[in-house]
Amino acid sequence: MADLIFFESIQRSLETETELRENIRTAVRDLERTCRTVAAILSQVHSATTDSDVGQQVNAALDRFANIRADIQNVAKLVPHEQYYRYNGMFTFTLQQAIFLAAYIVYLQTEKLLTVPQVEEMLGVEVSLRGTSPTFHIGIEDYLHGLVSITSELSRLAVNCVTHGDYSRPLRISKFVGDLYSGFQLLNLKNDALRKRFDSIKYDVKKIEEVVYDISVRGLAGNQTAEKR
Amino acid sequence: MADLIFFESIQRSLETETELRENIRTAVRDLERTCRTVAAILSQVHSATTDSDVGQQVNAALDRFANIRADIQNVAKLVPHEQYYRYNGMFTFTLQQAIFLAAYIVYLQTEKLLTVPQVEEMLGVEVSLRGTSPTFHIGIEDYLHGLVSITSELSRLAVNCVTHGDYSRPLRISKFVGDLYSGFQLLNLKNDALRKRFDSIKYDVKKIEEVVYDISVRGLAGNQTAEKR
Amino acid sequence: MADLIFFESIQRSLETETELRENIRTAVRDLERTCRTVAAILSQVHSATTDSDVGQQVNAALDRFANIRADIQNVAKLVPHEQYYRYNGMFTFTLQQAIFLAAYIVYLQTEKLLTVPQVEEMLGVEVSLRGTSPTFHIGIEDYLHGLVSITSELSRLAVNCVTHGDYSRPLRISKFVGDLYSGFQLLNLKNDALRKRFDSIKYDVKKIEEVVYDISVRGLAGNQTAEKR
Amino acid sequence: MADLIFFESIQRSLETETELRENIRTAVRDLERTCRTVAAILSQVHSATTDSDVGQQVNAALDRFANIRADIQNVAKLVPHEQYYRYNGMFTFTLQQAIFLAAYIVYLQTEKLLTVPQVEEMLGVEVSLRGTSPTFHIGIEDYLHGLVSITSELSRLAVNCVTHGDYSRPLRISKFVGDLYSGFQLLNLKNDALRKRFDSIKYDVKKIEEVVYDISVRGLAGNQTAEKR
Amino acid sequence: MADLIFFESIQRSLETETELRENIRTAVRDLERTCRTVAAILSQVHSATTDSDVGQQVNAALDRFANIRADIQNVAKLVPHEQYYRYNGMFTFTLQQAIFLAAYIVYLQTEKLLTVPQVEEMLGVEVSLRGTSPTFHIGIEDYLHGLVSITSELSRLAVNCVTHGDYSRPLRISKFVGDLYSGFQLLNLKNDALRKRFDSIKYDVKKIEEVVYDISVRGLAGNQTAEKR
Amino acid sequence: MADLIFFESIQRSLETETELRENIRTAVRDLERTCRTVAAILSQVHSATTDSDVGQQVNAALDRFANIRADIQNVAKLVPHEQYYRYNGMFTFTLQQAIFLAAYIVYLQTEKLLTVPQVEEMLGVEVSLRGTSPTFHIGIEDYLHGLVSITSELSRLAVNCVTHGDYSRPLRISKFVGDLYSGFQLLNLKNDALRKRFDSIKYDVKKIEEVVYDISVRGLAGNQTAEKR
Amino acid sequence: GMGGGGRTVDAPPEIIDTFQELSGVLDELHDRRERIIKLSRDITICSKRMIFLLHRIAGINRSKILAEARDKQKEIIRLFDQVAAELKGNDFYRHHRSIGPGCEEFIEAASFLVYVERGELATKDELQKLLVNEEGKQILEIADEDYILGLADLTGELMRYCINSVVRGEHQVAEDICHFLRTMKNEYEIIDYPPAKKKMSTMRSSLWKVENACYAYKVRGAERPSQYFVDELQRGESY
Amino acid sequence: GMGGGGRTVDAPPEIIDTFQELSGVLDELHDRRERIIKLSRDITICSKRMIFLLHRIAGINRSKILAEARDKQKEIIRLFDQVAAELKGNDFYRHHRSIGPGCEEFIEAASFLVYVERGELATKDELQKLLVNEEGKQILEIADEDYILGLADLTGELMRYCINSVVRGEHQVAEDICHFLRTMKNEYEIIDYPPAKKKMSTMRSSLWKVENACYAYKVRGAERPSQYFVDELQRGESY
Ligand SMILES: [Mn+2]
Ligand SMILES: [Mn+2]
Repeated sequence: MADLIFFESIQRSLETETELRENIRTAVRDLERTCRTVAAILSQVHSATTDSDVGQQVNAALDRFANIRADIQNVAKLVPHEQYYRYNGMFTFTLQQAIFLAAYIVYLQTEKLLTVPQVEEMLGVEVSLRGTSPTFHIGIEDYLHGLVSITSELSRLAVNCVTHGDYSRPLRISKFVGDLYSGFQLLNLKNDALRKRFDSIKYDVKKIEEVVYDISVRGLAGNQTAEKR
Repeated sequence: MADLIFFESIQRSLETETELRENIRTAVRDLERTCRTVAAILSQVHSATTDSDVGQQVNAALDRFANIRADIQNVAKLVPHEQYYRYNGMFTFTLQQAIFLAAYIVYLQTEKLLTVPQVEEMLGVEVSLRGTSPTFHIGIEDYLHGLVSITSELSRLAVNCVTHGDYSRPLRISKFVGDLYSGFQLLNLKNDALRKRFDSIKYDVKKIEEVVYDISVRGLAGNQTAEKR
Repeated sequence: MADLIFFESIQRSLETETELRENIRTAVRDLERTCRTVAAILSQVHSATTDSDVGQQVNAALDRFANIRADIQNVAKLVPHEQYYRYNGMFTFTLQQAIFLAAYIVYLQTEKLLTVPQVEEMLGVEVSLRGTSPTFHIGIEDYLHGLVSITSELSRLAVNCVTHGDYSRPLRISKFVGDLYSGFQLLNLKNDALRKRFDSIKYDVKKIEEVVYDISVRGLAGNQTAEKR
Repeated sequence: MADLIFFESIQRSLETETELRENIRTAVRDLERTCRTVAAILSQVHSATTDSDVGQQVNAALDRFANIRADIQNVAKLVPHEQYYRYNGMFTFTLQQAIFLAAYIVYLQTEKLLTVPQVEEMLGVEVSLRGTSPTFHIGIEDYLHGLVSITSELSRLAVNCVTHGDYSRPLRISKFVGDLYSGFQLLNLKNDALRKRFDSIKYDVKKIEEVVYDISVRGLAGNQTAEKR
Repeated sequence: MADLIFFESIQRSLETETELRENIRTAVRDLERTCRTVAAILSQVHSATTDSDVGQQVNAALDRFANIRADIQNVAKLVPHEQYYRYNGMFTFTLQQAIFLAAYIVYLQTEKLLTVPQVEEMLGVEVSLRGTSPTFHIGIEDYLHGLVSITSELSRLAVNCVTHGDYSRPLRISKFVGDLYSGFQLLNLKNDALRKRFDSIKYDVKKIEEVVYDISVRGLAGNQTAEKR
Repeated sequence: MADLIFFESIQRSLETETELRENIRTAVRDLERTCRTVAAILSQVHSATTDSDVGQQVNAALDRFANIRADIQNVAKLVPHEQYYRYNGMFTFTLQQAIFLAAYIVYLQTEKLLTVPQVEEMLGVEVSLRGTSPTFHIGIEDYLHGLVSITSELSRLAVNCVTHGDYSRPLRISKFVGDLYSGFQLLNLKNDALRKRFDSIKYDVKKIEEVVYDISVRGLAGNQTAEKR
Repeated sequence: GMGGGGRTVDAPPEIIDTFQELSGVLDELHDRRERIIKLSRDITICSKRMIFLLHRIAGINRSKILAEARDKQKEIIRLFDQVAAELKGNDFYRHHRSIGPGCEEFIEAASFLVYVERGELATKDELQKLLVNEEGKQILEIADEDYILGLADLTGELMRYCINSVVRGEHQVAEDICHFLRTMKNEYEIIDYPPAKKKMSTMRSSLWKVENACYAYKVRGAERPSQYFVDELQRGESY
Repeated sequence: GMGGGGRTVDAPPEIIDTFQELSGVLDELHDRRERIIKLSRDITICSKRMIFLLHRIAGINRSKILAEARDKQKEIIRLFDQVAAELKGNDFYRHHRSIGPGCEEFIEAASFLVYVERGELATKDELQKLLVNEEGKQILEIADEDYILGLADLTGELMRYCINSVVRGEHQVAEDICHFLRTMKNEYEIIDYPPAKKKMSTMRSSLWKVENACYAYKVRGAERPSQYFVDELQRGESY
C-alpha cells in the first residue's frame, strides 16, 4: 500500500505548497534583517545634534534601501499569480515595517507624507489600494500601518530634539503629526489591529503637544538658530 | 509474569529521578531566597540621595553575593554531568535573576556592562555562550535575559535620581541604555520570551529619553554640581 | 562602542544555534514521514483476514523499518554530544512513535513485549533507562509511551479480528494487554502526559474484555478453526 | 522601619505552613502507593476462574489493607486539630480510593454494601457524615465517591465472569448494582463531580443488564452449577 | 431494601449541608453589598479637593463600617465551629475586600499601616495568622491580600491628588508604599494569587515614583502651600 | 453619595429580577424532585416480570403525575407574560424530563406516541410549537427532547423484557422505535444538542434490532404466551 | 433489509404527519433566527460607524458631524424596524441572544451621541423613545440588560473622546468626562448583574486612562502659557 | 483650542485628499467582506440541509431523495454564483477566511452525495466541474485546503450513514463504508497539512465507531436467521 489512491495529486500540491512557504519564509527573513539594519541606522537620528548629522544618517539609510527593494523583489518573485492573499500573512508585517522606514526617510528628507508613487518607487512594488492587482502589491492596510508607525517615532524624535537643543523641529513635527491624525480620523476602522494602533496616535499627538508647550512656555523657539546653526 | 520484574526496575529509575528533582527544587528555592535578599538591598539605591549612599548599598549587596555563589554551587553539584539541559528548566529563571543582580551591581560600581569574565567570577559558574559545556553553565539566553532586566531597573533609577536632585546620572544612564539597545538591535532574536522582553527595552529607552528631556528643557543639568556634590 | 563587537559575536552564536535547530527539524520531519508510511502499512493489518495476510503486512513494514533506523541516525548525528536534553523536545514525540511501531511489529510477529535489546537493534539507538547517556538515546518515558500506544491499537485489532471471523487472536490479545496493564499499575507515574495515557489503557483493557466476553457468550471461539483454517 | 519586623514574623508563619504541606504531600504519596498495590492484587479477581480463586485474592488484598490503615494514620497525624478542611483537598482523592478498595473487598466477601462501621474499622478513621468532626474523618462525599467506584468495577467483573463461565455471579451483581442505583436516585446531588459520576452508574447498570440478558437469552443460567461447581 | 433507609439518611445530611451553604451565600451577598457601598463612598476621596473633604468622606465610610462588622458577624455565626476551612472559600474574597477597606480608611486617617489589633477591632473578628483558630477568623493571606489592594488605590490617589493641585500627599504616599513594598519583598510567597498580585505592587511603586518625579522636576512641591491651604 | 443618580430604577428592576429568578429556581427544584420520584417508580418497570406488574407501576407513576402538574403550575405562575424565553433556560431541562416521563407512561399504557393534546392534558400546560404563546408553554424543542429520551429507555426495557422471559414486547418496541426514528429523520436539525441526541437514537434502534434478532434466531417469540401468561 | 429498509413506508401516519408538521415548524424557526442574526450584524456595523463618526468631531465641524450622526441613527432605527416584526412579544427574549449584540451596540452609539450633545447620560426611556417607526409606533422595548451592557461599552468610547479632547486642548471637556466617568463607574459597581460585573475591569481601566490624561494636563499645564502666547508662537513658524 | 480644534481645516489638501480616498476604499472593502460572510452562512446552511436530506435515504425513497439532494446542490451553486463576482482572481484567497467555511461545507455535502450515489470518493476536479453557472462558466476554483478539510468532515457523515445502514440491515453498505473509511483515513494521515491533522482525531473516532458497528453485526449477525424467517416472525405480530 502506501500508494496514495485518493490524495496523490493533492498531497503533491500540498508538498509544493509547503516548499513554497519555506522559500518565502527564508526570503522574508532576509528582508527582515535588512529592515532591521536600516532601522538601526535611522535610530541614530535620535542622537544627531545637527541637521546635517540627520542628513547623513538619512543618506546612509537610503543607500541601504536598495537592499530592501531587492529583498522585496525576492519575496515577490516567489508569490504565485492571483494568490497574493494566500501568502501575505507571511510577510505583511515585514512589508509594513519597510513602508514605515520609507515613510520615515521621506519625512526626514522632505517633512512630507510618503505618497503612493514614492512608496512604489522606493520599494519597487505596485500599490493597489483595493487589492485588485493579481500580483505582489501593497494593500491599503499595509500602507496605513506604515503611516501609523511614524507618529510614535516622531514623538520620540521631538523629545530628543529638545535634548539636543533643536527647538524648531518639534514644532514642525507637531503640525505634521496633527495633520496625519486628522487624516486618520476620516477612516472608518473595522480592523481591530489598525484601530488599536490608531488609538495610540492620540497619545503621540498629546506627547508632542506637550513638547511644544514646554518649548513655547520657555521662549526657547526663538533662541535656537542663534545658538546652534 | 516476567514483565513485572522489568516494570519494578523501571519503577526504581522513576523514583531516583523524582528524588533528584526534589533536591534540586529545594536548592533552587534557597538560591531564590538569597537573590531576593540581595534585590531588597539594591532596591534601596532608589532612595539613595548621594553617590556615597549608593556606594554603601552596592557594597552591602556585594557582601551578600558570596551567598548567591554558594547557593548556585549547591544547585550545580546536584545536576548530573552531561544532563544540564534535562534539568535547566528548573533553575534558569533564578539564574537569570542572579545574573541581573550581578549586572546591576557592576553597573552601579563602574557604569559599564557586565562582562563574561565578571559574571563567571561573581557567580562562580562558567559561561558557555554556545551552551556546549557538559556541566552546569550560563548559556547565552540566560546572560541576555540578565542584561534586559537592568534596562527597566535603570529607567526607574533615572526617574528617582531626578526626584533626589541628581540630574547628571540620568544622562549617563541614557547613554548606557542607548548603547545596550543598539547592541540588542543587532541580534536576530528567535526566542519568543527574549524578543518580547527586547520590545520592553524600547519602552525603557523612551522613558529615559523623556527624563533627559525634562532635565534639559528646564536647564537643570548645569545647576546640580553646584548644589549637590 | 566596544559592546557592539560583543553583540556581534553573540549574534553568531545565535545563528549557529538557529541553523542547527532547523537542520534537526528537517531531519525529524523526514523521520516523521517514514514513520507515517510504516504506520500506514501496519494499519492494513486491521483489514487482514488471514494470519498469512498479517504476516505479509508485518514483513512489508519491517522492510521499511530500515528507513526509520536510517532517519533516526540522521537526527542523532545532528544532536551535539552532551546536549541531548537541549534538543530532545524536538524529536521525543516522533521517537515514541517509532518505538510504538517497533513494539507493534514485534507483537505481531512474536506476541511478546518489545524488549530493550530489540528496540536497540531495530532503531539502532541505545536505550538508557536512567537517561544518563550523554549521547542520543531512548529514555524511560519514550519507551513507556511507545508501549502505551500498542494497547489502543490492539483493542482496535481485537474488534476487527472478530469482524473477519478470527476469534482466537482477541483471547491472546486480552491476556497480553492484561499483563501489560498489571506492569503499568506498579509504576508511580508523575509525568502527567504518561499518567493520562495510562488511564486510557484501562479503557482498552475493558474494551478487549468485552470482545472476549462476546466471543465466549456466543460460543464463537470453538467454531472458528473448523470454519476458517 | 517597624513594619519589617512584622513582615518577618509573617514570613515565619508562611514557612511553617509550607513545611506542613510538604510533609502531608509525602505521606499522601505513600498512601497512594499502598492503594495502588492493593488495587493491583484485586484486579486479578477479573482473571479468577473459580470462587476459591476470588477468595484467595481478596484475602491477599485484605492482608495488605493493614498498610493502608497505617498510611492513613500517618496522614491523619499530620493534619492539625480543627483544620481538617484546610488540608483535605490534598488527600480527599486518595481517601476515596481507599474507601473504594474497602467497599470492593467487602462486596467480594459478603456481597453486601460496605457499612459505616465497616469502613471505620477497615480504615481506622471515624466517619462523620455531616462532617462535623474536628479531626481527620471520612465525610459523606468521600463515602459516596467510594461507592460509585464499585459499580464500574462490578460491571467489568460481570463481563469477565461470563468469560470464565460463571453465569450466576452476574445475576447477583445485577441485583446489587440495581439496588445501589435506586439508593443513589434518592439523593439530591448538588456537587458536580458526584453528579457526573452518578450519571456513569446508569451506564454500568445498563451494561450489567445486557450481560444478564445475554445469559438468559441463551439459557445459560441453569447449566452452570452442573458444569462448574 | 434496607439500603434505601440508609440513603434517605444520607439525603437528609446532604440537604442540611445545602441549606447551610445557601444561608452562608445569602449572608455573604449582604456583606458584599455593604462593602461595595463603603467602597463607593471612599472612591469619592479621588474627587476630594481639600484635606477636610477627604476627612468627611472617611468619616462617612467609617460610619457605615458598623454595617460591615454586623454583616461579618452574620456570616461568622453561620459557620459551624471547627469547620471554618470547609466554608471559607465562600467568603474569603469578600473578607479580603473588607480588610482592604479597613486598611484604606486607617491610612487616610493616620497615614499608617493597618495593624492586627485595628483590623480585629474594626471587623470584630479575631486575626489568626497561623490559621489555627477553630472559629471564624482572618488568616494571613486574607490580611496580605487586603494590604496589597491599597497600593493600587494609593497610586490612583497620588495621580488624582496632583490633578486637584495637592502636591504633598503624593510624596507621603510614595514613602508609605515604598516601605510596604520592602515588607512584601521579604516574604517567600508560594501562593500564586498573592504572588501575582505582589508583582502588581511593583507597577504601583513605579507609577507613584513617576508622579513624585513630575512634581519635583517641575518644582511644584513648594508652590502648593501658598496656593491652597 | 451612595445615592444612585443614573441607575436607580435599573438597579431596582434588576433586584426584582434576581428575586424572581430565585423564586423560579426554588420552584424548579421542587419540580425536579417530583420528576425524580416518578422516574424512580418507572424504573421499576425494568424489573417487572408480568404485564400486570408493569400496569401497577405505571398507575403508581400516573398517580404521582398530579404532583408534577402542580409543580409545573407553580413554575408557570412565576414566569411573567411575554417573557417566557427570558427564563426558560432555568427550567427547560426539567420540563423535557417531565415530557419524557409523560411520553414513557403513555407508551407503557397505549404503546403509542404521546400526542400534543395528551402532553397538554398531563402537564396542564399549553403546547405552542412555534413558541408564539405569550405565556408559559411547551415549545417544539422541549417536545422533541422528551421524545428522544424514550428511545434509550425503551432499548433498556427491550433487554430487560428478554431477561424476564417476555419475548413479544421487544418486537413491539422495535416497531415503535423504528417508526419514531423515521419521524426524526424528517427533521432538519440545526440545534447541536438535539442533533447529537438524535444520533444516539440510531444506536438505540440498533440495540433493539439485536434483541429482536436474538429472539427470532432462538424461536422464542412463539413459546412465551404458553410459558408465562 | 429487515424492517429498516421499508420502515418509512410502514410508519403509521400519525407519526409521519406529526413529524412532517414539526419539520416545517423547525425550518421556519431556523430561517427566522438566521434573518435576525443578519440584521443584528447590520445594526452593529452601522452603530460602530456612527461612533467613529462622532470621534471625528473637532471644533467647527461639530454641528455637521452631529447631523450626520443623527442620520446614521435614523438608519439604525430603520434596521430595527425591519427586524421588529420578528421580535414581537415573546419573541424578543426568545431571540435575545441573536439580537442582543446589535441592541447593545446601538445603545452604545446612541448614548454616546447624547453625551457628545449634552454631556449627560442617556436614560433608558430616552433611548427607547428613539425606537419608533415612521408611523410613530414603538418598535421594541429596550431590555435592562442591554441598556446596562451598552453603557459599559460607552465608557470606552468616552475614554477615547477624552483623550481626543485633551489633544484638541479642550481640557474642560476632559475634566467633565473624568467626573462623569468616576460617578458612573461608582454607581455601576453597585449594580448586581454578573455580565455587567465582567465589564467592570475594562471600565476601571478606562477611568484610569482618563485620570492619567487629566493628570498629564495638570502637570504640564501648570507651566503652560496663555493661549494667546502659544498662538503667537505658532504664527511665527514658516508653514 | 490650540492647534487641535481647527486642525482639520489647517491640514494640507494632499493629506485630506489622500485620506478621503483611503476612507472610501476601506468602506468598500468592509462592505464587500460583510456580503461574502452572509452568503457563506447561506451556503453553509443549505449544505447542512442537503446532508440531512441524504441521511433520510431508506429503501424505496432513494431516487426521490437523490433528486431532491441534486436540487439542493443546484441551489448552493446558485449561491456561489451570487458571491463569485466578489471572489475573482486575487480576491478568492483574500476573502478565503470569510468564504472558506461555506466552501468546506459544500464539499462535505457534494462529496457525500457522490458517495451515496456511487460509493466513491469525489475528486476535486469532479466537484469543481459542478461549480459552473447557467452559462456554463466556471464560478470558482476549489482550493486544495477546502477540499481536504471538507473531506475530513465527510467522514463524520459517512459514520452516521454507516450506522443508519446497519440499522436498516444493509450490512454490505456498512462494510463498504468501513473499508472506504479505513483506506481514506490511512491516506489522510500521510497528508502533511496542519489544519487537516487537527481533524484526524475526529476521523479516527468515526472509523472506530464504524468498526464497532461492523463488529456488533458480526457478533450478533453470526447467529442470525434467514431473512425469510425474520419476516415470517414479524408478520405474526398483531400490528
Ligand atoms: Mn465600543
Ligand atoms: Mn458534518
